[in-house]
Amino acid sequence: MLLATLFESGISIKHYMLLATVLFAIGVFGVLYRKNAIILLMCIELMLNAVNLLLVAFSTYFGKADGQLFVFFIMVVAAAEATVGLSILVLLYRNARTTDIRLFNKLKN
Amino acid sequence: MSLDLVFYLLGGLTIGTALMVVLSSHPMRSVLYLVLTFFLISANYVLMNAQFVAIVNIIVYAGAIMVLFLFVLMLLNLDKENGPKGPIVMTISAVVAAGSLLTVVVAALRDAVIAQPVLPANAANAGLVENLGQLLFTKYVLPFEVSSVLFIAAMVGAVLLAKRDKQIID
Amino acid sequence: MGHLLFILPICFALIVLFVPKNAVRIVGLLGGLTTLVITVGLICTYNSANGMHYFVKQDWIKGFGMTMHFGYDAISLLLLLLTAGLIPLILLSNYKNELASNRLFTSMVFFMQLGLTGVFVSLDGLWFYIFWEITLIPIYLIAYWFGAPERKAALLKFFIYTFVGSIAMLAAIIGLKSMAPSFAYMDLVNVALTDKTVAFWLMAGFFLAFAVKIPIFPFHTWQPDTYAKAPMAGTMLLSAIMLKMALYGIIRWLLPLFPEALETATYCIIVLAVIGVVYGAVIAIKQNDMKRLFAYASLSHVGLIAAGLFTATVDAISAGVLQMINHGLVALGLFLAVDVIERRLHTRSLSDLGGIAKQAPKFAFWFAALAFASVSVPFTSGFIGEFLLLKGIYNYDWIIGAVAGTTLILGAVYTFRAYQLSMYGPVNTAEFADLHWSEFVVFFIIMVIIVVLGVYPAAIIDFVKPSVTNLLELSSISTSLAK
Amino acid sequence: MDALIIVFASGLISLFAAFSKKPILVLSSALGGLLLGIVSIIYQITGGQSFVKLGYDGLEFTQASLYYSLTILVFAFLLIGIGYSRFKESTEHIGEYIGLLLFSATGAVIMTAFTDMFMFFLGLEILSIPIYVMAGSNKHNALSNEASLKYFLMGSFATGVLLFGVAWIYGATGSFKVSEIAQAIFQMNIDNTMLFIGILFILAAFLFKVGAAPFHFWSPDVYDGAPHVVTGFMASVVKIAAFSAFLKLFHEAFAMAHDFWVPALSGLMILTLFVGNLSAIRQTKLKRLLAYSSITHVGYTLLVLISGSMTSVFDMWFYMTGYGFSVIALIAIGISVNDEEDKIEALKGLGKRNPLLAIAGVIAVLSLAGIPLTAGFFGKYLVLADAWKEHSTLVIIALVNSAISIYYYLKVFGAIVSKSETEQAPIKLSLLTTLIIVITIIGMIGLPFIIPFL
Repeated sequence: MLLATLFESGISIKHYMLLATVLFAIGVFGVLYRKNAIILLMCIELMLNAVNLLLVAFSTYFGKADGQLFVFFIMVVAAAEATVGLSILVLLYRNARTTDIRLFNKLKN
Repeated sequence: MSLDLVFYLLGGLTIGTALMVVLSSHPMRSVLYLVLTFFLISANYVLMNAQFVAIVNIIVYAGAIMVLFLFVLMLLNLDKENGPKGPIVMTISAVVAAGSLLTVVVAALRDAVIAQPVLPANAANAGLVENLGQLLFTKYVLPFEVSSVLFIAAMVGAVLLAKRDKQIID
Repeated sequence: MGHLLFILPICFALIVLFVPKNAVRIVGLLGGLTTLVITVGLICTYNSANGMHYFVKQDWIKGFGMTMHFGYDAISLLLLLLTAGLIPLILLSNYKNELASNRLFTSMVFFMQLGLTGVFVSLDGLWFYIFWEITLIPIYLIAYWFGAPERKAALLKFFIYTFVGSIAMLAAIIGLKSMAPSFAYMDLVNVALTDKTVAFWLMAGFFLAFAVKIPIFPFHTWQPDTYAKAPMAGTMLLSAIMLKMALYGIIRWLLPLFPEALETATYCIIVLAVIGVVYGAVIAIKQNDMKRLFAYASLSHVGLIAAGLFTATVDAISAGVLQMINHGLVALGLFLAVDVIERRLHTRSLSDLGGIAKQAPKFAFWFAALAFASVSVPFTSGFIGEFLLLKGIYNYDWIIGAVAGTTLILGAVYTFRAYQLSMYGPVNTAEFADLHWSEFVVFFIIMVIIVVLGVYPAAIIDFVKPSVTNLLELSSISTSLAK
Repeated sequence: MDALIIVFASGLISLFAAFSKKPILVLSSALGGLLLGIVSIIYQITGGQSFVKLGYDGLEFTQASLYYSLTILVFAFLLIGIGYSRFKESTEHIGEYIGLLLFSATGAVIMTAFTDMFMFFLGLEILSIPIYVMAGSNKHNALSNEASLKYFLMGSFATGVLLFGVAWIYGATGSFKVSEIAQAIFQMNIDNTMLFIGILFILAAFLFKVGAAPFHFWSPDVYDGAPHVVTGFMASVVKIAAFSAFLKLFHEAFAMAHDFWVPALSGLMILTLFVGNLSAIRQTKLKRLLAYSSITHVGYTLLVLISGSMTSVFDMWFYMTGYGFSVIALIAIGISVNDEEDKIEALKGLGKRNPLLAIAGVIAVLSLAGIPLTAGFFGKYLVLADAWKEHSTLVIIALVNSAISIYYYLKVFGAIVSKSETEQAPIKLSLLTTLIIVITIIGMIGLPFIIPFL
């Protein structure tokens, strides 16, 4: 149990909150910045991981396991979302030969 | 304090790789950086004594989900694509949006008061497999079962979308 | 028996949709007359001593304060009679038209009757609003389906104007209800409006809805276009009955509910109404289109009634009720006269007409009679009504009264100008068949009633006076509550 | 809980029934399952006990959630029935289509009954993921694919934002349970910034999911591109489920932080109303108009969240149920008219082609516009009347907007009642569609009259 005392050392929960927020912001930035749908999907995964990190940090801090259980369900959902998202992309690619979201704007007019 | 150092090292690396996911122009590199990010996040979990989550994170995320991504990338031959060349306005607005999100949250966190934990006796064991398994199959068994609905829906959906119809082959 | 007022129109509106085409006319007339008989029956059994007579009085949705309160007093009864009487006349006046044998048209007229009846018997704020809104749909559809070719813009304007007005009223009703236990009429009347600004805005909400529909001067711009573009039956419904809804609303709701707030606003409102009286009359003089001319004339006449009602005296309000009935009859007759001309000559512009009197003497006689009724010569019902209204306004403020008095002269000018240009002068039109029996019957009935009421106006005035007195007592109760 | 299991099971059965290559079998198993579910819910509403007892307290079927579930199942029933004529055309996938819609309905039912974030989150995803797929179910249509991608990206982004919010709430209160969160907020210092961050993120995700401004931009495209039935599903079932869930979160969990989120939501409500209305005015396509009008209706419904009176659960239910019936009626008309470009103009002459459709259309439009005696009017009345005491300015703004909206509803109304220039073939309706349209008409007219019996 060498590391269980993490929060009693100089590192506080706030450090992890900060780290998770930065990761989340990077994910959001990626969603807004990138135009390739696959990378967008990856950025969303990054956001979910930031959430996981935050939850695990709180869970350890409170000494309650339900935060970590929630993380499992987030993983479940992330896997399901990834499956569906990728199959949507495959479908799109088959019809349009691209995954660049800028080219999907026929509905706008 | 060595623990501090470990944290700062891991944290810095995580942020760095995450940034590379977003910034690298090559989709394949993005995927690999993302895998690396997941490994580093898992290391953070270990640091927080959440070993089981750490392992699952590697298996599910780095192992399964990212392989799926790689697979699709290779399947669609997308690894040639260059980075984003959107208008500069878009880039700036993306930076501003994400930056302001970060600033707002961080500013708010500066004087956040966190509820003091009421640590039960076995707090240190919270993240162990035994403890988690116990909870998952007793208290949280219904969400566990309900997530099967989610999976079957996702499976059916993926089959529906990705399956080639007969008409196209003809 | 009161329930039949709702049941009959619904039944006939539905029955008419399924009868064979050549029976539609008869079934329509039959339906109108049955309701008329019921209404007359209600009037005969009405006893003014009992005040408000509720025929439905029960809670509907308790938690939300919605009640089912329907009832009538003498004022409601007279307007019900007007509705029930004019609906068969409107159907009859279109008897010769193809319109009368149209199932949808007849059905819509009955839906219209349902809505109007509902407005006149609702003693619950929300139901009043509901029926008020419902009347919009059939009149819109009648004008949309059977109106002049370029009707859409005018109709849109009409719908949006009136809808905005009624939305304001809905806001006011909701606002008023938030201070009362339920929507029931007596509960709303008993609300103590201590805050003057709130009272003013609630009053303004109601007023806007009524002002658009009457219409009072600055809110009238939808009216001439809509009247001109609607089919004749639609115009008749609009001017003869529908705008009475708003006048009735003033008597039943605005005066008893907001006496305090009205004290400050009455002067402005009366001035606006009288501006409408003069403005409508002056514009009418210059019109070439007969339908527009009578539309403006209607604006002028109704403005006078509205001004009179706002003086809130027993005499003026009783005279207002009399004048409402008179205006309904006269407007119906005049628009029918225009329609008679338009059906035969396919024009209604005064510059194209002339000499009809020589070709159709019977028509010329009845039209002249109506013209006299319209300018309120003695022994027509308009005479005593307008006289009492003007007297009421004069007592309120003699300058306004004097200005409003010019309507008598101006009214004569535009009415006889229209009559002269169309009936006399050189014959410059093709053949003009004289009146069809159905048209004759309509003119005859209208004139008989007008003359009877002109000779014996007390029949109406004595009938409504107790109810009007009751109403004004309510108004003073809520004034004292506010203090 | 019975209904939940029944609906999920009937989804599975429909999937397997498709192997028989008999579409009617799939349909009857789906509709049969839904009917059974409806019956079991009615049984519970009238005082019956659930046959399945739950050991887990994360899911609790209160009277309110039973009502919401009832509406959801009825709407799913109607939509699957209407969509059958379309699904039938590709027998290969009919099992998947109907199965996915039933799974989605399962998620919606979970959303009405959760009491902790686990079930809330899972329900939300079970609701959304099949709809992402269904939006693209018109596989060879580029627009449908595009709608699917847009909906998916927006939806999963919103999920990320939502989870971030949930994590902060967990951090601030130490719990995932609605009641414990409320308890913790009640006890804590009111200026807890972590809590505020959490609420803010959840609010943003919520606005994304229901399509309120300024996060509405995806909804017109998605509504437009998705097949009719899926559009109907998004506008009715998904919205009801989302609103019932967020109503619970904001009125139970975050009720004590009321002062924080009400001003934000009020501003957004005004924005939503104006954006929805002013954009709707220019639309010429039925589904796009429906999308913008749904944005406007979201605006009115936000007022329920803001006002937070004793009856808001009921108001919301009533409003969304009335709204859903009108949307389903219009969707049924869109499918029956079957216009290539989905133009509003194509509704001309509907009275001649099929009087029943025309009547349903007229009533639906009137109900959406909030003209009296339709469910739409009473719904709007309930919402506005409850908000009047504390937020009379917002009520007046809402009323101004309903006056603006009359303009474009009148356009649809005018199209339905006018004659078409060209002669068009009459529309033949199948027995099932006729039945469904009659049910929607009864729903739109009759809903207010059942209130006294509730």
